[in-house]
Parts: sequence; structure tokens; C-alpha cells
Amino acid sequence: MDQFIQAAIIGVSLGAQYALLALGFTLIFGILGVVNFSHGGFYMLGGYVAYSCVAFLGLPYPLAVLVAVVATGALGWVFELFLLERLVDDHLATLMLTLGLYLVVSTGLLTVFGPLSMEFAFPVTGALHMGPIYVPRENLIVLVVCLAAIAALWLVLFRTDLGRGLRALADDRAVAMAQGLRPKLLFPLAFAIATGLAGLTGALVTPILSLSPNVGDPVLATSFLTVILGGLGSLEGAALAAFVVGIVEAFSSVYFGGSIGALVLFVLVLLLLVFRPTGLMGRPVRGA
Amino acid sequence: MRIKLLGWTEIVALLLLSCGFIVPMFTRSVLVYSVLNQAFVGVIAAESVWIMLRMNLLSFATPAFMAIGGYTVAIAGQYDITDAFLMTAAAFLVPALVAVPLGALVLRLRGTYFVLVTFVLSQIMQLLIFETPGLTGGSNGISGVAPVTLFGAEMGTNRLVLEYACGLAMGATLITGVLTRYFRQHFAAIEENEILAESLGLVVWRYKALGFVVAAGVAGLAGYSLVNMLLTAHPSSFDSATAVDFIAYTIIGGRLSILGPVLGTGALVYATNLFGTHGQYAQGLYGVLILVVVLAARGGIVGTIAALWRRVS
Amino acid sequence: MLLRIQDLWVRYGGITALSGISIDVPEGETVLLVGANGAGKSSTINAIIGLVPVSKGRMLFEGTDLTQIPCERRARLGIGYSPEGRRVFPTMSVTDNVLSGAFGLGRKRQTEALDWLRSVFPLLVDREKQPAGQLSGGQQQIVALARAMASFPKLLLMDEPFLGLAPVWIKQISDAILQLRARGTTVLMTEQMARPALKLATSGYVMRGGEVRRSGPVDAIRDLALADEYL
Amino acid sequence: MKHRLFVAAMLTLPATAFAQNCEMKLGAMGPMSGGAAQWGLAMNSAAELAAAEVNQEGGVKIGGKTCKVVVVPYDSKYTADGAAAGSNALAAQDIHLIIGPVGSPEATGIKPVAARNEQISWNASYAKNALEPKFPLMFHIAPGPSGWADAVIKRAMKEFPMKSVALIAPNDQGGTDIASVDAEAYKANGVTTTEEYYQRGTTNFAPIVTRILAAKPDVVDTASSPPGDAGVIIKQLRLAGFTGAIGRLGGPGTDEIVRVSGGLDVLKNFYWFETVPTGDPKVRAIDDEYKKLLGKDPIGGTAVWADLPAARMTLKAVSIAGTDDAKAVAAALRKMPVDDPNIGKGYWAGKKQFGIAQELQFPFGVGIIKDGKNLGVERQEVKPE
Repeated sequence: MDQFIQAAIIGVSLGAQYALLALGFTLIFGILGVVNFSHGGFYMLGGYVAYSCVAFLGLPYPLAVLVAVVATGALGWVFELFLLERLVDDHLATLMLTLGLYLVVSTGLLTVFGPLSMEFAFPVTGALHMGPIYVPRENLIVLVVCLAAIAALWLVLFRTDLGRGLRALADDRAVAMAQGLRPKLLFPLAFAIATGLAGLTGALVTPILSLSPNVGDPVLATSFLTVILGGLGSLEGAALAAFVVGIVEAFSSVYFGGSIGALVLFVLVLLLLVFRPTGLMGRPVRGA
Repeated sequence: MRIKLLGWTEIVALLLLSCGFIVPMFTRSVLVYSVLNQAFVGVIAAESVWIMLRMNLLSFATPAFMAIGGYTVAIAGQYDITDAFLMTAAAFLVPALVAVPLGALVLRLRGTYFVLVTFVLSQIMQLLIFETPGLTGGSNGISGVAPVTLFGAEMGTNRLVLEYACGLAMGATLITGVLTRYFRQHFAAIEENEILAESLGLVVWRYKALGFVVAAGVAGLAGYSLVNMLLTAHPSSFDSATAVDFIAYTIIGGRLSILGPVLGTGALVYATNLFGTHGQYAQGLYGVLILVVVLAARGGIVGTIAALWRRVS
Repeated sequence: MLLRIQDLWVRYGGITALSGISIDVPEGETVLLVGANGAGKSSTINAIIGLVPVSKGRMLFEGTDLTQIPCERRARLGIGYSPEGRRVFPTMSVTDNVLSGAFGLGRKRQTEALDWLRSVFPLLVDREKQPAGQLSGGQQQIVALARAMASFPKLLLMDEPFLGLAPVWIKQISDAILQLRARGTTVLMTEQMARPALKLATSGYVMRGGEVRRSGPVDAIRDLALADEYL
Repeated sequence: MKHRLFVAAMLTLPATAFAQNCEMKLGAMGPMSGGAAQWGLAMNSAAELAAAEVNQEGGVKIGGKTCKVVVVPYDSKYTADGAAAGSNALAAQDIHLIIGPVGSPEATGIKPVAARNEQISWNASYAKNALEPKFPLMFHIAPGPSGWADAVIKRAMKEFPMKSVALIAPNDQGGTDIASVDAEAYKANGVTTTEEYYQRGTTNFAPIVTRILAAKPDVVDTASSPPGDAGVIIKQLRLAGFTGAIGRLGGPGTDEIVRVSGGLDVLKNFYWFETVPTGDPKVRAIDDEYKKLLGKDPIGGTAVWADLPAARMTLKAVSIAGTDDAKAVAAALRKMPVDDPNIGKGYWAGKKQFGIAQELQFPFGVGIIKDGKNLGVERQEVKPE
């Protein structure tokens, strides 16, 4: 029973982390129709920017996280505006562009920071123990930030002009443009929000886990899984699916082991897609 | 209307590939052999991706079917079955057969859902290999695969291996070419607008299933060629991340014609080898190359050549 | 003249959709484009709003040539657009749909627009939170109209507003258009159903095969327009 | 003829080297990007240092001439295909001697190809078939766990009494080939073992940690998990309340583990295997020498020290053989005594495990951290087989 409760707690904390990543990923897909292969790159970049701020500039950690969000958001904005925007309707071209960016970013980080993991610790450590059950304090902070980020994103999307504009462009690009909504203004902003979220996750999670130039690879796979499960382009779906993926991963890893645990997760996603091809809360699809 | 089995693009592609038989007459450079060999494997895999792209489906499942083809041959080799014709047939048919039930599951999905589910498929394949050490050698793979035999003679030398890979690539190109030519209009209709095609009476699922199954078989040939080149079937050869390479070959080459996967593979395999000796910068250079080509050459290499041709003439 | 179209040509691939039409929309009037399917009505509207490229010709809106201006900036000049088939944003609420038509105008003007539109169309209040995709066709047409009017445009483009609607809805939409016109909005609308549309228009153009067949005050074109309706 | 030149020139362009007066190229191969990048970059650093040392003296002696040594790195990406392609790419530059590759998949991939290309390769993998008698040009930089696990366990048991141990490693060849051998060694010492494999790419080990702790082991051994992973595993083990000792019978990387896990206090009780006795100031001096000769810091941590003797011996063997022909160099190597100025005296080993004595066995190190205090790395001498 203790193990069961522990698995549930781990699942929720994994879910919070996955939700932050998946929200950005699905935002870019839902609004721009771009499958962002560089998502993991922005995650790593967020980690390294925060690390550099703490280690070289001596900034306090929360400020470093903020800088990381701004920096990754700014890079995302520039990348969308100057490169991606030119080919934004060609899904294959954008896939290749984001892939190219990922390779360049990870090589850049490897060159600048070297291959080894950094010494980058979360300022809050320790765990709350209740008998055999424990909850790491840092996970609680990530959970709180995650919920806050989801709330903030929701407010932006559903309570501001920017959000209305983005959703309109996602629903019907041509008509939205005819209503005066300018993709060239809004798409870079959407991309920046999403990459900023990835950067936020990186800045928050890499000190808890580890920071090296290859921690971005699994991010893409996890985001993929979460977003398919949740239904493409659906924010609520992505958030829900992130917690489902986290909990399934936690339980299957605890009860079946790491390798089979991953298999269980993949097969589950495959089955869900077969029986419910649009994911938990998906909408009809765009072309690939 | 008469349906042509092969067009000039397919013939040019086959002629380009046939250099695998010609080059060994002029050089014995191991690098030339190695680059060509990798390119022949890549071309087959990229053609598998290309078949699916004809129907507007982007598939990440290529490494999974390559693994099935490659391991089929490697396992058969352990039982001393090495005949070239038999193995080629098996490397095509086994993945194709596996693709039948899989296709029934995944072809219901369209667009990005299809992209993502095929990505999941190749991840599952990796884990299945790890979890079945008895059959596949698990994480160690199967090494020391016996070389193929053609009419009982072993194809052990570098040159024979290269020529065999070339033959396989031409065979795969022929299969791909005939399939996409014969069903050109059907595929084009599905690519253009699947729902419209269906409403006009085209039995869409039949052609999609056919394309998927043949693409799986072609990928199996790529896996076979790879195993034959390395004499090893190893899970790292079929990593799901390699799917991205094959897609890059196809898109960089251009999706307009079968020349796309052929030229794109040639260019990128050459670049990979060129960059490989730059150590840690290799990946980054490859990334820059992709960015530049995608931004500067709309429609890939083939699209750019076509545009230049139109301007000249 | 609010909008003056001169010798407008539109080609899609090998097909010529418009072959050199000229249309004038005087300020304050309601101009009707009638004709059968494929006559070129929607192509004209789409060319004005910028959804299809123009291959030749000029479109002067208050003296500015629209062909030089990208689609997303034309709305800012004062052109509202209600597309064929409504095309409301299906996942967005009714209110958000309306407000998306007043993007970037500031909260004050948005509130003003919303209040006025709600007074004209009570439906917008009753269904404010509902996703627009769940509404009936007639309700969606109201939303599309309100969205187009949210920026108080000088010129309102309406592409087939009655398409697929029951008579009771046609009546409601017609009333709504009259109310908008009372506010001084100039309207350019297309319609296959000539009969109800002619009641709203001040002048009109009968189109066939991408060309203008006859133009003039409503009474001058009525017979030809009605003949086309039954084609 | 013209065509032949053209074709050859086009296709070998990456290999085009403008032959200087006299130059010998030495390959350095391994993963230089991705998760295992540091091992490949360490190979490169070791090769660079050995080359710089020899070049300081003028170079290697080939056929009466003294030739400058140039290192050519190759990123083999931790895959079988990458290493096979690398062997060919290096062969095309007329390179017969390769320091590397690193991982088990790479070792598997390069074997037949390097044999075909007649190249010496020095793999550092812990694969169960890192050497095979049918590939006489293959050399092994250091023994796998079967060569040292027993000694490390015996030393650790003195410090940390244990009855049960849980081993954790990635589910691919780089993990399974080591953890399973480690497990045998533990069992031979009367310790019960459980093995736990995770999917490479796992970033959060909390669920696996929960699973491991359910069996209540005395000790958890992180085997060959990459240092970044091992650091996270240890951090999360401690967070979950695990107080037992933690072992690492895998590769080097303790400094990195200390950094990632959060310091010595978190590690608390830790023992690990070092390929070389890293506590020895003579061994540590290698980094200073690198900096002096090459003007920058070496990349790859302690792995550089472990890879260096192989590179040095290879270049020495070239001068003895008077050629860089692989067969001649291999013959010279086999006759050479194993003795490195920094590491100390060692032996040729591998006969017993692989049937071919082409493995360098040097003194190695056992490191102990007890109650949060680093007791340093003890030198463990080795005996000939």
C-alpha cells in the first residue's frame, strides 16, 4: 500500500513536469501546425541559461529562472520570425527547420559547456516524510509552478486579445487573417510563449535531475507521447494526458521495472490511438 | 489512358544507382565503397519514407520495419540459410506481412497522429528487441552474420558487398517506381484530398494499405542491406532516431519525384561522412546544412534543379 | 466612391474565375452581386479581402489600391468580412468570436462594440459562452456578421449570408443587415437567392461565368437576377 | 584515366589530405556528441596528448624518416553503423591505427570492418566479446568487470558489510554486459543480487528507485549507468530515505556523480572502481602535461588518463616497427612490455577471458567515501594472468 501511494505521488510529480513540456509543444502544434523538434533544445537551453546566471553572474535562483524564460522565449521569437515564418505552411519544411535548430543548439551547448553534467543544485532540498511515504520539497515547488503556469497560459489564451487572436488563427487561418489578425505578429509570440515554457521547465527541472548537453533528447519523445495521448492541439488534453503519462510511467516502472514500464506506456498509447484516434480530447487533424 | 510502368525520373534514378557497379572498376578507395554502401542502404530506407509521403503520410516507422527485415536475415543466417534470392524475398515479405495487421491499426490515423504513432511504433520495436534476447540477441544483437551466397558462392569481398547493396537499392527503386507510377493518380488523389478522393469513389484504404505494406517491405530490404554491410544486426542500427535521417534524406532531396530520395540520400550521406571527422561539431554542421538547404532550396534538391531548369529553358 | 474595382482578373491555376470585371460601391449603399454557382461572386469578395491573389486589375478603397496591401492589413482599413459558409471559429465562444473581429482596438472600443452588437443581436447574450461550432447555421451567421461588424468597418463584405438557411432565419438576417445599414455601413453582398437579397439592395450586378452581365439600380436588374435564380 | 581521377577525387573529397613532407595520421574514435560524448572526447584528448608528446621529440620514425603525428577524430555516435562508417572514413585517409571506439555497439560494429581495412583499433567497451581471437588487430584498452569487480567488492565489503545488493543499469548493451558480470562477482562473494534495467533516456528515476527499495537491499550499485544518470539515481535514493552504501562497478565519472548528486554529504557511503589509480599525483599530472603541451584543458575527465597508455604505446610501437602498417605495429605491440610513465607497470591480459592476450591491464583504483568523507582512491596492483 505504501508503495502504491508512493507511486501515485511520483506519478503526479512526473505529470507536472510533463505537462509544462507538453503545453508548449501542443501550443506550437495547435496554432502554427508545426511539430517542433527543437522543443528539447529549448529545455536544455533554459537549464544552461539558469545555470550560467547562478554560477557566473551570481544571480539568485528565482531570478535565474526568469532570465531563462525570457532568453528561451526571445530565441524562439527570433527563430519563428526570421526562419520558420517563411515556410510556416509547409509542415515538412518546418519539421526539418526545427530539427536543424535542435542539432545546432545541442552542438553549441556541447562545445561551450563540455559533455559533463553541471553542478547545478535546486535551492530547496529534502523531503517531507510521513512514515514510509515521502514527498520531495522540490517536486512540490515544480507542481506549484506548473499549476501556476497552466493557469497563466489559460488566462493569456482565454482572457486576452492575444489569446483570442491565436485561437482564431488556429481555428481558421484564412478567415482570421481576413479579420485583420496578423500571423507575422502573433505566430512569433505564440512560439516564444511555448519555447519560454520549455525554458522554464528546463530551468526548474534540470537542477533537480541533471544538466548535460543530451538531456533534451527524451523531452521530445515524452512530449510526443503526451500530446498524442491528449489529442493534438488541445491544451486541456495535453495537461490531462501529462498526468496520465506520469502516473502510468510511475506505476508501470514501480511494478514492472524500467524497461517493461516504458513498453507498457507505449503500448497503452498505441491502443488508445487505435480505439480513439483523436486522443483523449483531440480535434480533427491537419495534414502532416 | 495508358499507364506507364516507369517514367524518365525512375530511369534516371536507376542509372544513378547503377554507378555502384561502375565505380568499383575505377577505384578501390574504402571510403568510396563505404559512402556508396551507406548511401545504398539510405536510398532504400528513404524510398520507403517517400512511398508514404506520396499519400501525404509521414512515417517514422522505417527503422522498425528495417529491424524486422534485418533480423529476419540475421536469424536465418544462424540456421545457415544465406541464399541471396531467398533472403531478399524474406527481407521484403516478412516486414510486409507484419505491416498488414499493423496497417489495419495505424492507417485509421491521419496527419500528425500518424506521424506520432509511427514514432511510437519504432520505440516499441527497440524495446521488443531488448526484451527478446533469445531471438534477437537482446541488447547485444547478433554479430558475425554469415555473408550472403549467390548461387552458392559467398559474397565476402568489399566489392561484392557493395555490388549486392547496389543491386538491392536498384531493386527497391524498381519496386517503388512501379508502385508509384502504376497508382500515380490514386496516390495523387489521396495526397491532394483524401476525403474528396473517397467521396469520388476511390477505395482509399485499399491503396493506403498497399502503400504501407510495400513501404514496409522496402524498409525491410534496407535493413537487410544494412545487416549485410555490417555483418551484424544490432539494435543501435535501428534506433528510432534514425527515422529522422531517412525523412531528412527524402525532404532535402525533394518529395516531387523518386529522384528526391536518391539525390537527398547521396548528398546527406556524403555530408555525414565529411562532417564525421569534425568530431563533436559533426551534428551541428549537419544541422546547419539542413537549415540552409530547407531555407535556400524550396522543394529540396530536385525542386531546385527543376526550378533552375525552367528558368534556363 | 468607397470601393472602385477596375478590370479585375483572377486566375486559379489554369481556370479563369474573373475576367475583367468592374464594380462600383458608392458610400452608404447596399450593393448586391447575384448569379449562379461559379459566376465569380465569391472570387470577387475573396479578391477584395485578399484571400485570393489578383492577376490583373485595380481595387481602389477610398483611393488606396488594395492589391498592394497584404490580406491581414485590409481589415484595418475598414473592411469587415463575413465569409461564405459562415466559418465562425468553432472552438471559440460566441463572445470571443465577436471580439476577435476587434483585435487590438483597445478594451474601451471592444466593450463599446460588444454592447452595441448585443443590443442588435440578443442571441450574443443568450449564447455568450457556447462554442460557436455548436450553434445552428442561422445563429452562426449572426455570429459571423457580428464578428465582421466588431471593428465598425466602413465597408461590410457578406458572402452568401442566406446560404442554407430556413426562411425564418433569412428574415432575421435581413433585419439585422437593415439595422447595420441604418448605422451608415456600406454593404457589398453576394447571394444566389436573389429574391430576399433584392429587397435589401440599392443597386446590383448580375454575374455569369466570371463576367458582369448587367448592372444598375435594383429594378433594372431584377428580371435577369430572378431568371438566374432558377438556373 | 581522367574519369577515374575525377570519380576518385569527388568521392574522397573529405579525405583529401595535402600530403606534407612526412605525416602520420592517428585516428581517434568514439561518440563525440549525444549522451556518451565525454568518452569519445576523452579518446580524442588522449590521442592528442600522446601525439603531442611524440611530436615534441620530432615525431614517429617511419622508414628512416621522422614523421609528425596528426590526430583525426571521428564521431561514431555510439552506434554500430557509426563505428563501421568511421573505420572506412579513416581508412580512406590512410589511417591504420585507431584509438577507440568506446561503446559496446561501436566495438561490435567496427570489428569486421576494421579487420577488412587492416586497422588496429583499441576499444574501451566492456562488451563480453570486446576481443575475439579471429580479430587479431583488435586491442582492448582496459579489462571489463571480470578483471576487477571481485577485487573492488572484496575491498568494499571490508568497509560496508553487505548481504544483498541491487544493481541498476541501462537496458542496452552498455548496461547489461556490465551489470550481469558485476552481479556474478557479487554472488561469488556471497551477496544476493537483483538486477534492474531502465530505458536509456530515462531522466527521472523516482519510480525505479521506489521499486529497488521495495526489495530492501543493503547496497545499491549503479554499475555502468552514465554518470549523469547515476548522480540522479543517488540523489533520489537518498531522498527516498535509503541510507545504505552505494557502489559503482562501472566506468569512471565519480567527480561528475558528486556534482550531480549534490555533494559528498549526499553520497555519504560510496565505493567505486577507477580504471586508473586516480589518487596518484603522478596520474593526475597528466592533465597538467596536456595543458602545457596543448594549451587547453583535456575534455573527458579521468577517462583521458585511462585511454592515454594505449595511445602512447601505439605510437611507440610505430617507431619500433618503423611503419604504421597495422600488422607490423600489432606485432611490435604484443612484444612490448606494459609500462606507462604515469600509470605504472601493467601486463598483457585477456587470454583467459577472450582467448587472446591483447588487453592492457594496469593498476587500477578503488575509491571509498565513508560517512561523507572522501578517503581517496587506493591503488590496486595487478598480477599477470
